[in-house]
Amino acid sequence: MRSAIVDRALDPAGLAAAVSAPDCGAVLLFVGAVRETNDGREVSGIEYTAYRPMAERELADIVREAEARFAGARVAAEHRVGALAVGEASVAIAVGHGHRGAAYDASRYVIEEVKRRLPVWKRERYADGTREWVHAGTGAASALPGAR
Amino acid sequence: MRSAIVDRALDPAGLAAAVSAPDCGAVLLFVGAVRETNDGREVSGIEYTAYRPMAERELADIVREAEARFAGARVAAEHRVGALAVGEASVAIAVGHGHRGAAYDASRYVIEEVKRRLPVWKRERYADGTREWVHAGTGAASALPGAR
Amino acid sequence: MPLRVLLFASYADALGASEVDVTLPANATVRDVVAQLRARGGAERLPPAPLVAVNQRYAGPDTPVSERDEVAVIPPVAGG
Amino acid sequence: MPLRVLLFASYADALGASEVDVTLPANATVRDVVAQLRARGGAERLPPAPLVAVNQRYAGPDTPVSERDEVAVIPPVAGG
Repeated sequence: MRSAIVDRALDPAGLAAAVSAPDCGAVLLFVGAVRETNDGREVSGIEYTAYRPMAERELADIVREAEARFAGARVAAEHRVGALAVGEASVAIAVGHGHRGAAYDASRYVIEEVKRRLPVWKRERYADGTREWVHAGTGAASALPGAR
Repeated sequence: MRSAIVDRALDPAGLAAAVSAPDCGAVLLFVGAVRETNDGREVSGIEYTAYRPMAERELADIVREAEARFAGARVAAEHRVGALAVGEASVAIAVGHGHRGAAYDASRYVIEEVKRRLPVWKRERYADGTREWVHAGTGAASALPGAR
Repeated sequence: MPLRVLLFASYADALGASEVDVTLPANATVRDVVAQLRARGGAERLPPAPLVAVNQRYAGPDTPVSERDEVAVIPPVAGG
Repeated sequence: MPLRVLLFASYADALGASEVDVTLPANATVRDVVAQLRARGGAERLPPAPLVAVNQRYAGPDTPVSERDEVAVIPPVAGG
């Protein structure tokens, strides 16, 4: 397993190489990138911030959970923080597995858990010069991950 | 859309680039590669053959179907034929979409349809010098794709 | 009528050729092509109802075939 | 007892600081931390029960906190 919160450009190909192996029939690489529009507004960039030590531990936990749930999976994930331009990658998740079904399931597990509980926030900058924190859900406490 | 049956090394990064765009929040890349063992036997390589004109049309159909089923998806897929060594990529599928759910579903659709109906066959070479055609299923006609 | 039938992979091995010529009755169908093939040496290694493509599309047993059609018998596929 | 509470993103904007110091009773819990925060200016922009992490793990309202703990109030996350 490999995971990191980084403040440089992500290296999806390096992550994919890290999970490849001779017993590995399937490699799945997910890359999430900054979109040019959100809710109809033209986005010029996104600033990601994190509660970094917790985010690093949480991402490592998520990757370890995926490897435990999907036996044989090799998982590597990185999330970027800082100022990103449109088209730049914010998150990359690579999964290697002998069988494609487990590769898809493990990859999906990681991205859904990242969205649910990684303490990372983003502030969008718009073409009109304004900027705003983006809340994935409604912001209601009920939508948040429960205490463990 | 982009699809091809090729007899050279695949270019997964090129496929991923082909489906990326500023309105594209998620890019998913699936790469299938030759495994070193199958059913407990040590594999030294695989020779892929195809009914090539039909395989080219069928892969193009699958890619177009994925783009139609998952509106907004951009899909690119390549399947390699010829003699492949362990670890070499036999199939690569890239999907770009504004939303990750559709990207995963479209990618899965393409690989499952490739496995179900692409007229491609593989003969494994084993460490002991023998070689054998590999049938994904039982070889029973009932397991094959129905006429359309 | 005469028809050339394409064979691949394990089916080509079974019949010892990647193409075989068969002779069909008028108004023949895919079923007739399979029956002709099954009368040949080695055909016992084919399933009773192998998959067939006509003009590069999967075709059911009642699909008509003419001598202008490209007909292929398709072993269980194993791509990916 | 005194406790420094970490704030992030929109919550830091709401309270005008990325860290605030609160004073808690003995045997305090996460619930007490939230109550102290909600008494401050700008806290009307926090939800009634914001998510809290104690020592970098999500923690329920009954989780005990001591002055040696690292306590953070976590806005709705938006990673990925």
